[in-house]
Amino acid sequence: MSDQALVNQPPRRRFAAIGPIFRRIVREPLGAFGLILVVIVVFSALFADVIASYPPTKLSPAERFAPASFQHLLGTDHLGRDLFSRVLHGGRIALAIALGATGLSLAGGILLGLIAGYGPRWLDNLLLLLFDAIKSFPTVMLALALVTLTGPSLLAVLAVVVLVNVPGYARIIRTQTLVLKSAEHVMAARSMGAGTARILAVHILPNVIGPILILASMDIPVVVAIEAGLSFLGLGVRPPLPSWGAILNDGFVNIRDSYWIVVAGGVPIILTTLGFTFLGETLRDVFDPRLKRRQ
Amino acid sequence: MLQYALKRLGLSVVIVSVAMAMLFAMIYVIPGDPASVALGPRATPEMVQALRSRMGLDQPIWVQFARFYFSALRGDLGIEILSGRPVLGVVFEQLPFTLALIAGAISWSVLLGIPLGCVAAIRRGGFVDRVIGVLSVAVIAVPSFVIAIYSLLIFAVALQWLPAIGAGEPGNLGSQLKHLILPSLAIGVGWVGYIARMVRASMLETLEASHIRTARAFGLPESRITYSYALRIAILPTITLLGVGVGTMVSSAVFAEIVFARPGIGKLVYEAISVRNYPVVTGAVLVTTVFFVVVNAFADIIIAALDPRVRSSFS
Amino acid sequence: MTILDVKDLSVDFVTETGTLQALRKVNLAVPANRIVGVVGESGCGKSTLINTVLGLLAENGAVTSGEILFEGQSDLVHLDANGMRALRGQKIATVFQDPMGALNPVLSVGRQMRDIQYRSALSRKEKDARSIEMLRKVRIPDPERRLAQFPHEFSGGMKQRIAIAMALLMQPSLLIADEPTTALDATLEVAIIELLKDLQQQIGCSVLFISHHLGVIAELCDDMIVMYAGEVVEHGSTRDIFHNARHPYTKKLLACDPARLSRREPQLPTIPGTLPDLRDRPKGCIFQARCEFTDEACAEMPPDIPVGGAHVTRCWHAGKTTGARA
Amino acid sequence: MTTEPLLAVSNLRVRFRIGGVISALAGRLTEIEAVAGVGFTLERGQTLALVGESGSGKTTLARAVNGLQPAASGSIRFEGRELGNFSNAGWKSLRRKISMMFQDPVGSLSPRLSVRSLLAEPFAIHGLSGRSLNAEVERLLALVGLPRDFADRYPHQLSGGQARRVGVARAVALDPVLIIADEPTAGLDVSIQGEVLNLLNSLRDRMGLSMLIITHNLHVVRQIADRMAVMYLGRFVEEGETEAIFQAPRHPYTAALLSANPEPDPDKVHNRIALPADVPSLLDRPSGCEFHTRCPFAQDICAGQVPASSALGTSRLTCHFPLDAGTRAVKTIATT
Repeated sequence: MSDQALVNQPPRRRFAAIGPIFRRIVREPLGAFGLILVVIVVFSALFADVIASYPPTKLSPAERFAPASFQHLLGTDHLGRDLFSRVLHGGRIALAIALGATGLSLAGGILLGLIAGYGPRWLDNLLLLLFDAIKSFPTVMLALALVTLTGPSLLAVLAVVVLVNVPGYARIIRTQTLVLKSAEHVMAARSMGAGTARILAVHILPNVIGPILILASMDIPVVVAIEAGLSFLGLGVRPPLPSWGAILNDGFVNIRDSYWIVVAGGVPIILTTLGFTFLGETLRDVFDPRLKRRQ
Repeated sequence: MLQYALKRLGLSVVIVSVAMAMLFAMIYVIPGDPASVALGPRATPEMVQALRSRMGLDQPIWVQFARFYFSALRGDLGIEILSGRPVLGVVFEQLPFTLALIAGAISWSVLLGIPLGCVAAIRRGGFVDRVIGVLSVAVIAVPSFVIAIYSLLIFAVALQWLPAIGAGEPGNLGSQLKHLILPSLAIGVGWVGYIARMVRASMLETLEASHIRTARAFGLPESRITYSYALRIAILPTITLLGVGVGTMVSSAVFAEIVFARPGIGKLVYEAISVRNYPVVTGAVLVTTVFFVVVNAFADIIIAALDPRVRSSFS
Repeated sequence: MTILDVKDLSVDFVTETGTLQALRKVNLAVPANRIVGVVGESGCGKSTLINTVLGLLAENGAVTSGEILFEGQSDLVHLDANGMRALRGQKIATVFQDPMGALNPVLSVGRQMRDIQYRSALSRKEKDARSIEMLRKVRIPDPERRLAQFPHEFSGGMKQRIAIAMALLMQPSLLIADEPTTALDATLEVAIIELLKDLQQQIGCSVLFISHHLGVIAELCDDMIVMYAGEVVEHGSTRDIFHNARHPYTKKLLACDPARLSRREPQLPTIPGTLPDLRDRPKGCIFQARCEFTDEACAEMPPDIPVGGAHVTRCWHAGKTTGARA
Repeated sequence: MTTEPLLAVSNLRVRFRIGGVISALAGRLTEIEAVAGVGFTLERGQTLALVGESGSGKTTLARAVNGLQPAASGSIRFEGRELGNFSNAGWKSLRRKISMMFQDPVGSLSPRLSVRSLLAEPFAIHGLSGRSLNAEVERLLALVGLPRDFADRYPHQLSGGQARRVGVARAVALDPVLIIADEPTAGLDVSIQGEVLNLLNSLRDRMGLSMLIITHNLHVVRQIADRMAVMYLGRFVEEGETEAIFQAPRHPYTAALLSANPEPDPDKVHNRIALPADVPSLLDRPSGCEFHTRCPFAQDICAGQVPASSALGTSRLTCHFPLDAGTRAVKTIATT
């Protein structure tokens, strides 16, 4: 049956143009919803300076704890800073960290995964042991330990996120590489005399990179959550800088009388993580439905 | 089977050792040594030097590591800087609170997640499946500390249905359980989603297997196929997932303990940081790491015991 | 009596690229106590045929016409799920191709054989005794002990024997065997064939045996059916078809089998051309694009033309093709 | 050069490690011998078929000849040179001369590469991109009878037969002297099998290739191979000219394999040599003649003494009691 269906198919490129993929994402209600949220978040982060009417760190002691109003769309915090503008600027930091950390962990994960999967057995075992060891630290505990030494900083957050994410990607790449290493098309390339670099670049990497990119896109909300969480604990962004986690912390301290601060800090986190997750899920279903099982 | 269990536990010992080496390397590599961190910026060089030699920091690195490693094996994680009590005792005092929290979270996720996943798999493609699907994704996406803060705001501050802070009166089980509801739900709700999705996916995969087709071809009732032929296989990945999940739950517990002002390891470490009580931080990290590694080993061993394929390959 | 009578059966699949006509006006009959072989190359619709008979069509598939009569009465196409389930395993049993995956990996063989007898009032002990007797019949050594074992503890050939034992456990009147020997080595293959032949005579059931291996069909089957692109192009007794094939496709297929050649040939026969696209089925004869007899008549779909006895072929030129070897 | 055969393999052994450190400490067998002392020669222009049931070691043997699987001991000489002595550069040039085709027609093509890139790859690997690659691709497609526009297809858009043709085209791209083909017709319908065999036969004649064919399909062997070797548990039990073996198999295992082939003739009376029991495990090789546990003609000596390899006519075989020439499948034994 399926064989037959393939036989008479006209030649078609595996990755069609962006257009049809976009249409398929939008056709799914969740995908469309996710896409809209992501566009809003990215847009407001990019143009934070233009949209916001106040600088995010400007103090105005006269307006402390002001509820939402036309002057201050989301109200003000305990120092009288405009929460709307802090939220917009906080989005910049959240996205920058998310993209940067995900990109770095991807690069590291792919490299180590290929080495572990295609390299000698002892190196594979050693790397696996390292991955397992890193994975055995609870993320936040590791972050707490690191920050105790370095003091709170964005760099520390970045380092923790990359450190805990690399093993996950590397393991997936390694498993796939191991499977492909003995696959017939790779054996065929070896039998033709292809070198290691060629085999990795032409015959293995293109076949493992798709799924990992989709998985990474689904990790963006996780990184947003880690950054916000660490900033909430006061371990990430340093005080004057706006961060959603820091806003949440400001609000948490005053939760009994100024509820709008936690709302201002938390809602963007929820919208961002939901948006990226819904979009990522839809992307995965469109590109590679088999991946669903690996979750 | 026994051989597998021993092998798996042996591996755990190796993993913990490597993790300890990494922790040690981190302390060693990062500028700013523990002694000056502990004493704070106002310490004089003489004070730092004194503490350094008391902590053994003037020894060669491998001597330091060997000392660190072997004293940890004996259960000696050092002395708490402020009170002078052994770190292990301080950590173990807080551990039960965190364990209760995690146990609560696991209960939520298993009791809600497995049935929801089954229902979604059986009604696949239907309205119920879609609703469960969207809700699962949503609760997975939203970070647990945001859920913690908002549930505190809604149920404890605004509605005042449940207590906001603390772990309940000692000795009063009812009060303790009441105090456990919100924080454990905040940690566990995401895992309800994870488990539901995992059970659904692995149910669907198992239902497609050719032995299920055989069972259908023999006219077995659909209920028997679902619950005794498919679920038995589909449930196995859940155990692995929960094993791995315990690590994330420990992280979430840090937030839950701070938000709900509950005693526990997370709160202990968080407070230790502000006074630079470094031995407590390392001790707590080690204890939670060991806990996580052991839980994972047991998850694997349980799976091996439940799956005859694995069971007999090691007998 | 005819155990299975398929009349005018058509099945469509709805796919993303259009409706795929998997079976077109399929007619076939399995008489009592006979072994009927179904032969055809990949994409001919063998699997769809079995799944339709068993009521296990995929969700995107549907019967668009025809009926499937079982033991002369129940129309399997319109039977509800419960009625179908009452037949499966009891009256109609199946052995599938893949012996590795056909058994549940986490349940013991004994448990699975006991479960099949769930409708019987026998005690657990009696059920096990029947299982043991059946395992002995399929020549599993030491069946009492092996009942407690799990599928992975058996070799591939043994698993296929167990699958056969399970299928025959309830003394079905029809056994459907879907390429049961394809995954096995040649020496195991002949052993399974001989076993099937033996058991069929002992139990007295009918067998619908699907295979792409002409030799296996010739050795095992009384009657045979040749399928091409979702149609039964020829059916008759095995002897009729092997000695006097009338459909051009059958002739070509038989000629292609290297097993017929007793010496090395410089040029092996082939069937030029490809299968038609089943989403855009040609009007008229399904084989016209690859056939040397094609003329205007072939633009219309041929009926099933009797060519002597029970031998029937779906070809306008059945008269011309006689004797001529492709 | 003239006296040296193209390929000479002697006493080749390939071992696989199984189990880990713990089983080694427990004193359990940690190695299996998948190829256990095989020797043969292949002349230029000749085709040798390796035949055997699954697990007989035929694929491992083929991979060892091509250096994809390291040999534990023994010698492989290609064009008179010992493979073990080859430098890296030597290996690379060797891979131009020996090309290999793998079992799965579609799976042995890299899924993300177009047919054009697949066919151009051998040239790229061996630094021959100076030639007009497009012209080469078109030449190769024409050679295996595929239309030009197939160059832009991807493997998943090919049928099994078409993918196999692409595999053949790639295998002959650099004018090799030896082609190793692992189950070249497996999974293909009979009408397609014929096409592939015709293609291989005609290319062999035109290009003067030698071929080493691995298959379990005896009919394929008869249509393509000059000589055949029957493998059992990693050893040759019988080797000789294909037609001679088909006419009169001398080893009982060969005879059993040949008789286990159902023929497309409903009136054929089969005198089968049925083989009781399963193939023994490589972990637990039988004593003496390793076939004695399943051999219908086994006698006491077979279990106790390893038969020597002996020459009979054009064949070599290892058996204490070879079947008489001319009498094929003399005895019929009930399976029970």
